[in-house]
Amino acid sequence: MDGIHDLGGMQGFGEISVEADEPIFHEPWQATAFALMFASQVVVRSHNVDEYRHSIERMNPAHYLQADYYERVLTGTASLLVEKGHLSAEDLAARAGGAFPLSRPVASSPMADLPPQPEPRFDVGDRVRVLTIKPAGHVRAPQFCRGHEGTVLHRAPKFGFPDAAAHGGSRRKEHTYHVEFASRDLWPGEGGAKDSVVVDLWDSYLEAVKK
Amino acid sequence: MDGIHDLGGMQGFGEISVEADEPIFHEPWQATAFALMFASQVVVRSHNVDEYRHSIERMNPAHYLQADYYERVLTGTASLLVEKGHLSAEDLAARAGGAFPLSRPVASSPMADLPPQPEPRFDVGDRVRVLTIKPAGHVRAPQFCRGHEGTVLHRAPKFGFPDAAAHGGSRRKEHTYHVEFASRDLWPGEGGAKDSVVVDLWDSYLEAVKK
Amino acid sequence: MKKQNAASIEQRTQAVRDALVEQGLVTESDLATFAHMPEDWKPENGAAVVARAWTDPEFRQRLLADATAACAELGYKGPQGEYIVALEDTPAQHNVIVCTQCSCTAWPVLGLPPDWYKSPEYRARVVREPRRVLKEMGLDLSPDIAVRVWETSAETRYMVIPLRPAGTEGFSEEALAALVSREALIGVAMASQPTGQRVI
Amino acid sequence: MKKQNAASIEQRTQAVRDALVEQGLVTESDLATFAHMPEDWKPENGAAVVARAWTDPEFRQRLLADATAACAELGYKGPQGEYIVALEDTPAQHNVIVCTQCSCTAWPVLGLPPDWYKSPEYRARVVREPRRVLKEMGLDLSPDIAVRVWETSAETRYMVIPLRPAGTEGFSEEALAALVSREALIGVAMASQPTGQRVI
Repeated sequence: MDGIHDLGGMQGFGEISVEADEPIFHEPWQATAFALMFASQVVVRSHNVDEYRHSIERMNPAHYLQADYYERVLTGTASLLVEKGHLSAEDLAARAGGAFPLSRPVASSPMADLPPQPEPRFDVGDRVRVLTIKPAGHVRAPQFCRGHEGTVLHRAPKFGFPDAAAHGGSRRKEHTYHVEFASRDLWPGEGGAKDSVVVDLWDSYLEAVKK
Repeated sequence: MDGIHDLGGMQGFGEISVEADEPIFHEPWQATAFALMFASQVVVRSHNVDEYRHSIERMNPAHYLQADYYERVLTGTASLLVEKGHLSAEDLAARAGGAFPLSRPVASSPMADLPPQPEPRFDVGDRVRVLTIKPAGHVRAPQFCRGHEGTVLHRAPKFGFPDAAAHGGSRRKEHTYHVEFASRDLWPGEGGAKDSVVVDLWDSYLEAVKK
Repeated sequence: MKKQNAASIEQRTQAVRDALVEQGLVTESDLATFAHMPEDWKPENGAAVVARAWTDPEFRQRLLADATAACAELGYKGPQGEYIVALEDTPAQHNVIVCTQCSCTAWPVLGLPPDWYKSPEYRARVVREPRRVLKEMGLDLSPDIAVRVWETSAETRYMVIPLRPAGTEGFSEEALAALVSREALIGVAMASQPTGQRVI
Repeated sequence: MKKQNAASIEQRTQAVRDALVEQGLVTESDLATFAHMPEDWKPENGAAVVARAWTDPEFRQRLLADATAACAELGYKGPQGEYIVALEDTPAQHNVIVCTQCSCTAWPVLGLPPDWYKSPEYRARVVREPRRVLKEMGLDLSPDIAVRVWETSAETRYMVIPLRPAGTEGFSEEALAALVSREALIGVAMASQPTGQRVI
């Protein structure tokens, strides 16, 4: 989905502040939220990591941007626990003593129609182009690289295709590629001449560039 | 700027709720904010409307999304009054009795390098393409139509070119065009076959499509 | 932005007001004038324009050719009304207006825009999924009807001329205008059907 | 979302915890285990990997060829470390890591990511204006040095091998590791220069 989570290249954000000697967690509830996230996936087995990432993406955009990271973790986890029938939204709100904002529903047609690519189609050095797909569900090709051409630097092992895994599609694994894009091409007039962005992209997201 | 204000097509937003018999203003401060916005431009003559629109665009994105419309009006107005030297940020915070969040600064190179187009280059029926510019300042070609082709439905009179007006560029006026884009082209696989989006675009933002 | 430390919006508004007034940059009277100005801008103005167009073919022609001048004939002009274009619905085409980047509207004939028009929800969604948005808002359009979404990205300010409802033959302009809501002038609703009681 | 009506995040977290535990879906013990698990994941692990690579050419080769296995040699493996790739800085090329869409990180060698790495500011900006971001963070790179930004969009988890600082000849692995911060492993800082006092 072209959601608020897909932040790469959005302008208007300010300085980055680094906290010296930052603790693992600042507040006890953050450790609990992390543990609940983990337990929901590996103990309750309520959902997989792709569903979890997408659940966070489905948060109300205003909530997403103002929330602490672990508030996103908790909201994404709680939303799926409710959607999968383990918990009820009413019970959560009653226990919390106030509104419990959850993520919005999955889109009705969340996946782009991309044929599986069980065999790797690209080699190191190949020129590839990212498809200009705009699926309404989970997709891990950031908008900033869609439609752009890059060069394959490395072929990684096969990993589960996230769009399918997030939306109950048939299980499939595909190689991912580290594809290098010239910054000047992604951000005309801005990027340094020598600079580049390398994006890790599943085979299905790519097409060959005709030579 | 590719900022949070450029919302067209962003996914993840929920239902639209219409309030029956909505009043002009819900709260007295909203009427005051509106009056301050107006007075700053026509009485104080602190800034023009393009600077004003851009000032709102420069709000912290999380603040922008969670703010009431008139909070954006007030923040954009107050930021410019401070930037233009009419008010001081410290005085405002002291008077308000707490933090007074203002907009972030204008980018260092806010304008794309677009030659002025004093004469209209396009006619009704012409096919045009929106340039794939990505200026860091004020620009009124929404991202969703950049790079897309459309058809000129109407040529409007000349209006001040907003990018220049917002950034102290030399005054220039250009015709704008109502350009119709097929929804299927803007949103592949989603838009209705008969549907379209018409965007009102300054001459400088466009190039002719070779026939 | 640390929201918890921010002064309330009422306090912040008062701070700007006080600072400007104390420095003599604006007067209380200026602010009172501007705060009350929107009372003249209202959707009833646009509704009157539509009703006139429905009943006066020559006015309709003038409205379609130059809506700024036609609206001014009825006394409707002013800020954000410098270049108005009227969009006439047909049985084959429905028009709907948005401003995705801020919230531009033809103030003199539509009034200041309502909250829903200014919401991120409407601005983000209606250009991409207009039929779903309209359906949620109560307007379920046939796939046979083309939807044109008009993005107010420059200085043109639009108003929609909705289809005249059936069964309104002989209605007065006033009775017809009462059928045209702000939502109909933006294009997220049709003109209302006349109620059982015939108004003339 | 009406923020003013929402329960506090502490209350919401407790609500999920209580609901799961009361239904027997998870135990208190499970949650304690997972809450403490991140204590084993820390940037000191990545720093030890870097120090070993700086001092052991054969390990460096193994790290560049298969970082997952090389990190496991030192005992660093686990969730979010299933496929680690090490990015070696050179005098001509600087590497920096981001995850624009969420906040993926190589937990076993970098630890859970710090707040700045998870912030919208870093995620939005570093792919578009890496030099400005790095300069703001204290790292002003010469235009002669190419910057490669690595976006963690799939399952590869990256770590940067920064340049070994000059003047560290003969340093022990422990002393070298102390020069490598979490920020250096992500690529927003260089390895620290050794202080005046020589540590062996």
